This record gives sequence, C-alpha cells and structure tokens, in this order.
Amino acid sequence: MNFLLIFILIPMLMMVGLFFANNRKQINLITLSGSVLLLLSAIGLTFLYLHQRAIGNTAEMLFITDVPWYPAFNIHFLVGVDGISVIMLLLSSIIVFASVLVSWKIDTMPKEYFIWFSLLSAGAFGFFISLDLFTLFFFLEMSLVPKFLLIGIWGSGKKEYSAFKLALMVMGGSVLVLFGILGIYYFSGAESMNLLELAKHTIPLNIQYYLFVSSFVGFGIIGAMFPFHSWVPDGHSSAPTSVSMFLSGISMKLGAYGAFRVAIFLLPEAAHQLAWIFLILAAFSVFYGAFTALAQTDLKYINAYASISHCGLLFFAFLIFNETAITGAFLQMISHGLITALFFATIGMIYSRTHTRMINDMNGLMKVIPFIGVSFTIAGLASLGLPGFSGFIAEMTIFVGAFQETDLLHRVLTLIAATSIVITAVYILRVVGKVLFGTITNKHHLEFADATWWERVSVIVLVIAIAGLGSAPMLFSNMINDSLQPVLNNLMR
Amino acid sequence: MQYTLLILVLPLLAFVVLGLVDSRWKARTAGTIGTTVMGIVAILAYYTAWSYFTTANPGGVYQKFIPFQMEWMKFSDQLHIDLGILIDPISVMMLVVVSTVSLMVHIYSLRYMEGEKGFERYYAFLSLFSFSMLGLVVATNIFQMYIFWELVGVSSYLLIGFYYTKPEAVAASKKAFIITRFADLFFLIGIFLLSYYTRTFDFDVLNSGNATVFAGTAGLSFLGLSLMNWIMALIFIGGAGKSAMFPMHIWLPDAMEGPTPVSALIHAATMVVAGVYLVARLFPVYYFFAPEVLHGIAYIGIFTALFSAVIACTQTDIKRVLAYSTISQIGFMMVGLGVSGMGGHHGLGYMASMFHLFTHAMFKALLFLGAGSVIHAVHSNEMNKMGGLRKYLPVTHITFLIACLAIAGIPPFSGFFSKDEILSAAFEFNPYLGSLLIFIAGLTAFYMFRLYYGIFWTKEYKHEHIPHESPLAMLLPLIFLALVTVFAGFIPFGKFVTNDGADYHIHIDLVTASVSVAVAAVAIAISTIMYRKENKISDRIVSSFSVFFKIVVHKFYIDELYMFITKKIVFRLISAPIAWFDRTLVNGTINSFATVTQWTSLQIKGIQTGRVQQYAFVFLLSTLLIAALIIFI
Amino acid sequence: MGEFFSKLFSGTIPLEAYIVVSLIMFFSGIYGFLSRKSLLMILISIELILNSIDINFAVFNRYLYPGNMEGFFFALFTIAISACETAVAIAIVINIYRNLNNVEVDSMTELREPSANETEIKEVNE
Amino acid sequence: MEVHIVFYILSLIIAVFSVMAVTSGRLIRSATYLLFVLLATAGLYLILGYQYLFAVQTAVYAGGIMVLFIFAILLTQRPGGRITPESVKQRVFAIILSVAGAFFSGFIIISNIGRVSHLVDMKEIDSRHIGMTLMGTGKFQYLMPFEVISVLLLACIVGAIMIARKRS
Repeated sequence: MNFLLIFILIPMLMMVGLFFANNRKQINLITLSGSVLLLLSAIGLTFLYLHQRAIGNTAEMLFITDVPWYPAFNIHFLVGVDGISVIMLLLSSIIVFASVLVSWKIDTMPKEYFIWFSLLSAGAFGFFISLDLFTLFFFLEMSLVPKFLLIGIWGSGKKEYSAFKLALMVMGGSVLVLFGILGIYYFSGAESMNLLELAKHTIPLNIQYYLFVSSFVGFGIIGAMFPFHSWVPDGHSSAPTSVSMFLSGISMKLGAYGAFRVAIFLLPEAAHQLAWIFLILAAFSVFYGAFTALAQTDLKYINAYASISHCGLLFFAFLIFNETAITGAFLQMISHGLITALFFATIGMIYSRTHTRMINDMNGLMKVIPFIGVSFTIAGLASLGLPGFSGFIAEMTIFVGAFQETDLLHRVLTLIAATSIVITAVYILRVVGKVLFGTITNKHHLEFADATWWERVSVIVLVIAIAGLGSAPMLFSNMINDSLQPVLNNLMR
Repeated sequence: MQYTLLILVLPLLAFVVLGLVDSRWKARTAGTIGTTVMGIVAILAYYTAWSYFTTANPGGVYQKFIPFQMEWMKFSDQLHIDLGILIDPISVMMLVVVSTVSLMVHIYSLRYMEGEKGFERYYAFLSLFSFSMLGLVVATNIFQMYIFWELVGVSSYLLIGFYYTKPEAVAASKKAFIITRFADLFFLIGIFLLSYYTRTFDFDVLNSGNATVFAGTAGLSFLGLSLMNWIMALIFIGGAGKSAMFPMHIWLPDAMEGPTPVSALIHAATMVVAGVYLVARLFPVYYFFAPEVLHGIAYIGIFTALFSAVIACTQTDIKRVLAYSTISQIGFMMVGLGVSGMGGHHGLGYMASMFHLFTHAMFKALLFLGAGSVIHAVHSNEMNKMGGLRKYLPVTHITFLIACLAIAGIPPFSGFFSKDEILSAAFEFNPYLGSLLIFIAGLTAFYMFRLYYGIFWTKEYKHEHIPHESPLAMLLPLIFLALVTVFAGFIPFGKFVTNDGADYHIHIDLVTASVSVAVAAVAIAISTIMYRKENKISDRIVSSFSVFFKIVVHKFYIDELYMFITKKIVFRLISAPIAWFDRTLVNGTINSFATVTQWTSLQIKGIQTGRVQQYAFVFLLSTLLIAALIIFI
Repeated sequence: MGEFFSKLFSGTIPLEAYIVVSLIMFFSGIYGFLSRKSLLMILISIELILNSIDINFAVFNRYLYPGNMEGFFFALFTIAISACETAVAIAIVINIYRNLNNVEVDSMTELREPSANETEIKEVNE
Repeated sequence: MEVHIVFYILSLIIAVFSVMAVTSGRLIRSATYLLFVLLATAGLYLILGYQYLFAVQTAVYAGGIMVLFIFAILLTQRPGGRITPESVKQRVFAIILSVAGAFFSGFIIISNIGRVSHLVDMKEIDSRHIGMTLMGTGKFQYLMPFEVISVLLLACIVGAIMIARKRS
C-alpha cells in the first residue's frame, strides 16, 4: 500500500466516522485525531522523502502508484510526489490541522461541517499528489463543491452571493483548465494523461498558444490572478474562519501549483512566448492588491487583497523562468499559505469576540486579548516580510531571481512588484495600529476573554511553522530545488 | 574568537525567554535577566575589543576575522546569504558602543520603567533590539546586514510604540517604520542590483577594491550616471532612511514618543548611526566606484546638519531638541565620510566620522538619559515646565552640562576631538564646506546651551511637588557615561580605526580647532545672555523674524508635505480609485456576467407562462404546422 | 341536381360523412378549450373532443375492420375514462371554487412562477 | 334512405350544438347543448349498428356525466349569472386555429374521398359476444384493460371524494 494514499484515506475515513458520530465528543475526537494523523503523516512523508533522496534515489517522482482507471481514454489513477508536492502536503496538513482547531467549537451542524471540510481537504491533498491530468482535475473538482456548501451554509454576511460567485468563477476556471488538459492530451499524441509522459512530447506551437492561455487563465482564476480575482474578497470574507484559512492557504495555491505543473511544465514553448502578458498582469496584480488593501476597512477584505497581492507575486515569480525565482515562488506559496492562515485565524478569533470586522469599530484590543493581539501582530509582521519569518525568505528569493533578468520589461515589472514591500507595510501597520493599539472605546470590548487553548494551539502551530521556515529556509529550498530540474530542463529545451 | 557568537546568541535567547514568559514572572526578575545578559555581552564585547586591538595588527595593519560563518539561504550557485561574524576595527568599535549604551540603558530602565505595565515586554524588546543591532554591526555580508537592518527597524517600531495606548506613540511608530521601510526598499533594490552584477554579497569581496568584481557594471549607465553610482546611491538611500537624513528625517523627532531610555539607545546612539556605519562599511566601494555619490553624501550630510540645527534652535520639547541635534550630528558624520579619501591622512574624514560616531553615541546617550532623569522628575517634556532644576537634580545637572560641553566641542571633552577632526577633513576637502560646518557647530553649541539653561537655569517653574533626584540605578549610567565623555577624547582613535587598517596619528589642527572653539564659545555666550536669566531678548528676536521663525517651528512643513503625499496622493488619488475600480469595474464585470445570464434566463422563462390554454395553443399550432409540413412537402 | 340528391340519399353513408361530423365536433372543442376561461367550459370542450374521437373509433371499426372489435372497445373504454376524468375534474373545480370563489383559469396563479415582466430582475449585486 | 335522413339530422344537430355549446354565454346552456350533442352521437352509434355503445353513451355520458356537470354548474355559479366574457384576442386566436385546423383536416379528408368507403355489413354485435370479449383473456379479448379501467374508476371515486370533501 502506497504511503501517499493515506492522505486521501484519512479524510475519507474521517467522513465515514463523522457520518456515524452521534455526539459532540465523538465529532471532536474524530476531527482532532484525523487532523493530527494527517499532520504526522505529512511530517513522516517529509522524512521518508529526505531519506529516499539521501540514499540516492534520484527518480523524478517517488512513491508512485499507477492504477488504470478508465483505460479507454488512458486515464490512470496515478499518484507520486517530488519535493514540491511533499512540502505542499506539509503545508496543507498544517493548515488543515490549524483550521480544524480554530473551528473546534463551531455551533451549527458541526457534523456536517466537518464532513464537508474533510472532503475539501481530501480534494486538496489528492490534487497535490496526482501525476495524471485526469486525477488532477478530478481532485480539483472534488474540492469545489464543499467550498460552495461551507460558505453558503456556515458563512456570514452575503454568504449566498459569495458562495455562488466563488463556485461559479472557480468552475469557470475549471472549464478552461479542462479545455487545456484535453487539448494537451489530444495534441501531444502521447496517448497518456501522465504528466511525466506528456512532458516528453512536443505540441505544435500554434496549438500550444491556445492551450497555454486557456489552462493558465483557468488556473489563474483559481489562484486569484488579476483581473480574475474578484471571487477572493467576497469568498474569503463570507466564509467561516477555517474555510477562509483553507481557501487562501490551500485553495488558491491549487491554482498556482496547477499553473506550474500543467501550463508551464507541459507547454514550455508557449509559456516562453506568452509569458510577458501574464507577467504584466501578475506584476500589476501585486501592486493592485496592495493598493486596494490600503483602502479597505474590513479586516477580511484587507487580508483578501493582501492575498491577491502575494499570490500575484507568486505567478510573477513563476513566469520569470529561472531557478531562483521559481524556488522563491514555491517558498512564497508555503509562506503565504501559512501567514494568511494565521491572519484569518486571528481575524476569526477577533470577529468571534467583537462581531464586527470593521477596523473603525475596534480599538485597543491588545489590552484585553493580548495573545490574539500578539498573534495578529506576528502575522502582520510576517506578512510584510520581516526577517526571521517565512515571508522575508520567499520575497527575497523571488526578487533575487527577478533581478537576474536584465531586459527592460523585467526590470520595470520587478520594480513595480517591489513597491508592494512598502505598501504592504503601510496597510499592515494601519490595521495593527487601528485594531490593536490605542485605547478601548467600546465598553463591551473590555469583557473579552483571551484565546482558548485550542485557539492557542492552532496559532502556535502556525507561528512555529512560519518562524521555522523563516529561520531555516535551506531545508525547504533544497527540496524545491531538487525537484525543479526536470521542469527547468523542459523549459529550456 | 568563536565566543563572539555568544554576543549574538545571548540577547536572542533573552528575547525568546522574556518574550515567552511574558507577564508570568515578576517584573524585577525579567529586568535582572535582561540586564545580566547585557552585562555579559558587554564584557564579551570589551574582551573582544581588547584582544582584537592588542593582537590583531601584525605589521601595523588590522586583519579581518570571520570566526563564524554559515550558509543560511542559497539563491543560486554563486549567490547565497551567509550568517556570520565579521571582526574588524569598525565592527569591534560598534560592538563596544552598542553593548555599552545598551547595558547603560538596561540598568537605567530598571528604575525608569519601574511599575510600567509591560515591563517584561520592554526588556524583551530591548534584548531583541540589542541582538539585531549587534548582528547588524558584525554582518559579514550586505544581505545579513539587511536582515538585521529590518530587525532593528521592527524592534524600533515595537519600542517606539511601547505605550501602545497612546495614539501619538502608535502613529510615531508607524511613521518610523514606514519611512525606514520605504528607504529600505531602495536599499534592497541596490543590494539586488549589486549582487546581480558582482555575484556576491560578501563585504570581503566587495571591499577588496578589486575592479574585476565590478566588471559586470562596466560601461553600464542610466540617465548619465554610471550604474555603480546608481547602485551605491540606492544603498545610501537605505542608510539615509535609518540615519534620518533629509528628507527622510521626519520619523526621528516623532520617535521620541517612545520611552526615553529607548530614545537614548536606539534613536541617539546606535540604530540611527546604522546608515553611517553602512557607508563606512562599504567605504572602499563608494570611494573607488561611486565617488560622485560619496560627495553627494557629504552635501546631503551638511544640508541635513544645518537644517536640523536650525530647527533644533526653536523646539521646546527637550527630547525633540535632542532628536534634531542627533540628526544634525549624524549629518556631521556623513560629511566626515563624504569628504574622506582612502588611507593615511586622506582617510582622516573616515576616521573622524567613526570617532565622532563613538563619542556622539556616548554623550548623546548621556544627554537622553539625563533628559530622562529630568522628565522623571518633572513628568513633562516641555521646556517651559522646567527651569531652575539645578538645585534639585545636582548629578543630572553636572552630567548634562558635561555632555553639552562635549557636543558643543569645548576641549577637553570628547566631542571636541572628534568634531575637530571632521572639521579639518572638511576644510581640506572644501573650505566653504568647512566654514559652514563650523557655523553649524556654533549653532549646535547655541541650541544645546539654550536647552541646558532652559532646563536647569532661568526662572523656576512652580512644581506641584518638589522634583527630586533620580535613584541610584539611573544615576550610575549617567555618571559612567559622563566619565566616558570626559575621557574618550584622549583615546588614540586613529590607532584603532582607519579605513585601511593602518595606524594614523591624530594631530590637532590648531587653526581649525581654535576657530571652532572660539565660535562655540561665542555661541555659548550668546546663549547665556539670552537664556540664562529670564529676559525678553529671545522674544524680541523671534518677533523680528516672525515669518521665518514660524516656518522653522513647523519644521519647514516637511511633515505636512508628507501627510499631503500620503493622505492625499497615495490614499485619495491612488488607493481609493483602485479600490473603486476593483469594486465597480472588475467586480462589476463579473457580476454583469451573472446579471446577463439571469436576465436571459428570465426572458426565456417568460415563455413558460403557466397558462394551459397558451400551451395548448402552441401545441396545436405546432402539430398543425408539422402535419402540414409532412403532408405538403 | 337531382342526381346529386339521389346520391346523397342512396347507397351506404360514406365514411367521410361521419368523419366530417366528428371533425366539426373536434374543432368546436378545440375552440372552446382555447378560448373559454371557465374551467367548466373547458371541461365541456374536452368532452366534445373526446366524444368526437369516440365517433372516429367506432366508424373506423365499423367500416374498415368490421370483423374486429378494437375500435368498439376503445370507444367503450374512452367513455369510461372520460367519466372518471370528469368526476375528478369536477371535484377539483368544486375545491377550487371553495378556495377562490370562482372557477376561472386565470385566477389560479398560486403555484405559478412570476414571469419576467411581472418581477424585476433581482440585482445580484449588493 | 331513411337512414340517410336520420344521419343528416343527427349530423346537423351535432354540428350546430357543438358550436353553440362552446360559444354560449351561459354555462347551463352549454351543458344542455352538450347533452344534445352527446345524444346525437349516441344516435350515430345506433346507425353504425353499435347498440351496446349507444346504450353506454346514453347512460354514462348523457346520464352520468351530464348530471355531474349540472351539479357542478349549480354549485359554482350564481343563478342566472353570466360568465365573464373572454378577451377578443384569445377568441380570435382560437377561431383562427380551429378553423385552420378544420380546413386542414377537411382538405385531407376531401383529398382522400372514396378510398375506403365500402360498408360490408351492418349487423348488430350481440351482447354475449361483447361480454365474452370483454371478459376473455385470449387474443383480441380485453379482460386486462377492463380490470384496469375498473381500478381506475375506483381510484377516481375515492380521489374525487378526497378532493372534493370539505376540510375541517
């Protein structure tokens, strides 16, 4: 039995278990033990992977399982991991663990909530381990429906609107992705949906153009690239806390990961030719998200736009096509995933106490809820790229990579993207200053209780992950680097 | 010299421990831990200095040591960030300065901050700051420097905003962070460009003076300036931001909202001279590859010195006066570096600048701590709430006076020696520059004594309760720093710190010295006449220059300009329109897809009226038509 | 002329004659179904239609397949079914009358979706 | 000869009263006209030699269904009240359609005249035969539909009562 299947099996078993659970205690036990197991398996997988590499296993993908699924179309259930997938799994399991803890005491229909949440995580995990285009698409779709329900039922504010918007836009993205995938399958002549197999075939350039645009835009919608980002602010702000964490921490990464694995890896020539268009969009996205965040007054909107800005940076880095920048992009993926999850977690905690997310309605919360306040500040500082936290490493790697390209377009776009460093500081400090500092003006706010133990555990796990990545980046960057070579070879052919 | 690693590790540990336990320990325990750690660090720093300066110059030239180095992050085969410790004359000198001032502030704060809420937090932040600043000065490469540069920035942010319930403090901390961050962006771009063309971050390689390192930039220029000039200018902007050079000086006076010991440590002695240290660190690169920028630094330095000295003459908040004086003195240091050459007598400016950095750190820390003592006694920052305090605060008074004399450049206090070297270097570079510098030195003497008289002489302010001298823990640092201020001038600084590592014997240029002392003496005299006793002279002068005075009091409206740029331009003209664009156009487009779909479906739905007769009609009609079609065609 | 009349009144009655009669009945029923508002009128129209079909069944059976009885029985069953239909329909009509106090088709709108011109397009937007 | 005359009279009755039944302004009159039509139809069956069908038509239609109609009309209409007139548009459309349909069908009938019109014999079907056919299970025998219809009738009776009963 393949180790990777654990990542799909555990959520599935959780769903079954939850289905038969009949009291709160059992639900809590199942969700907690499931998420802890996931986290442990991810850590275990990391070590297994490092061990395999250490004993000299240089295969491109490890732990491969290949089961024919629908032979008529050469569809296989094909999973396997390289360093990138391993760290994405690690990221996902950390976020799943943290978000389960944050929603630990959700009041309405906890059983159903966690069932859908498990399905959502199964989709994400499956996505990261699949090597077959169809399997990939299957898991991408699998994670879509739960989002719609989770936001539509357990959300707040304009939840129906947001749920519909998110589901429809992401579905639109999926359609484009599907178009790209089928195009790749038919035109490559590989008679296989296997990523590695497809990479060996060259698709005619004029067809690659269409397929690249289609699949990149499709994944761009899922990954919230300007101008396809408009589901992000509404979706994030309406979603319940843990779903917000999951959405921005993992779901948006599905888009970027897919764009890399499918669009860039399989269509390298078109990627080279068309990169400039998307490079401009991505650089603008960075700048745009940051400035928009500056004008927001809702905490979740601020973070949503910050996510757009940071994810724009990620696409920007991918499209530079050099090793350093792409390494940076993956570091940014993990880093942003963790930071934004921490952000949403703390915002959720604040919201559950104040029942408002408008920064103008809050003041001086640091005094009453110091733990949450400190966590929020840490999230802010990490987000603005303070050394010692992961954001710094990721941004620096990206920019070092970006500065390797000397032509005018890259230089100008890099400078535009780099301005976000300052703007990020401005909006983060504005929020921190308004919400946490100052004196409390609302008398009710004096009665708040600080974080409960499960909230603390969730925050601490995230902070440790952020600080760990920020202070020992080499481990992860080496894992990414190991796995980048095939892609780079493909890009340079 | 592996033990130097402890200098960094100990404060970091202290930060982590103090930060984690937060308020679970008694305040005093936290303070003691912090202070003890800092004491050990200071001892280690002194030991390092002693062993380095006594043993490391075989053949009369100081060697560089890298006792510790590890690869931290690898970008590509050539580019990687290392974390390490670089021991050379200036880093050792800075180690001494930072650890000394930090230790003094730690001791001083034990009583000054006593009873404050968040005492442990305060010490945690102080430790964090000490760690970052020490890491900054021993950085082996420019990227490590940037990392610690950011860390000092954030610890400064945290400490300025220590009184987080005070809106001014919060605003000031934000301002400080954002402005330095803005400058750091340029620094960072400079680093990226530099590293791209030189394929290294290492100071060792950069400072080797080897032109092949910079071969990548040869022949490249942009807007008429060579690329190296651009890069070094960008890097200098970063330094200028931290060192509060015009026009990025506005954060420093506001930063005085933080606790006074913090101002002494961060905003007078250590962090704000990081920019000077950066230029000194990269001096060979500036000198050989970007001389135009180096001269630019001199001009910016002198303009800032003049500008802030003028403002300092009009301020009434004693900490703000000191802040402007700090800016002005950093301007002096920048001038020293800007006019310097390489090696031997040409390197006088460099040596002088470092010397001034050293002495300034001591006497400015002393001034701030003294001001803190005064504030502690009268609970106000405003000069008009003081006056006649010399009777109540004798020790503070004496030490403050010593510091004033030192900054005014009166021999034999340390400031005289260091400032005099800068003046000589400036005269050699350009006599006009030198003269202007002497004038600024005179202004310095004037406003410092205005401050001194305003606090300790003039008419006595009626206090609600009689001010009393500060406790011993606060006085000890004052006395220690006063002693250093008195005697530091006699350190043969040229023996230790020069830009080529070789020995340089300081000799005092008598002409320059006498002129500057005379100017200072006259300035002090004028100040004495105007401010020692309460009189109308100053008011009369103010009223005769009322317009000019008003402009100066408002700090030349630079703050207002910044507010205009940020509020009006960034928020109103960029951010708000983009947000509007996002909500209406981008989002509107997406929504319009939905609206159009819904509209279409409603139109189609209109056919399904729900009227049976209509259905029957359509059904029959269609049947008829189809039948007709079948039959007739 | 006389020849025509004699033809009309001699020999067997042609099949078409019956069909024409049933045709008139059928289209009267159609007219009634389409034009009348009262549910009872519609029911009456339906009866007319059914009846005309019955005639057709019987006639075709008699003329074309006189040996068989399919048409005959079909007509028989149709009569039975129309009886059922009428019974249920009238029960419904009475029930509707109780609720709405009239029996017009247009007044029965309870279960109908409002049409486009009756409702404004709901703004999806905030 | 007599048969012809009877047929023409019956046809005339059917044609006229059908049209009147659907155009009349009063329900009770419509119902009456319908009754005439139904009876005339029964007459046609008689001409065709289907006495049994004639009996059923008379009993079920003209008897049972008409009674139902009249009850319904009496229950739902105020005495002497006219039903609200329909819109002209609706009528015009209905007329156009039905006339067009009639012409169309008529055209087909006319164009096919004479193809199938030979009546072989007109002899009456005896009731025994009908009974056997209805109850038999062999080919061309109708026990199954008969039973289905019976069940349907039962269901209709129950359903009609269920629907029409007053809810408390």
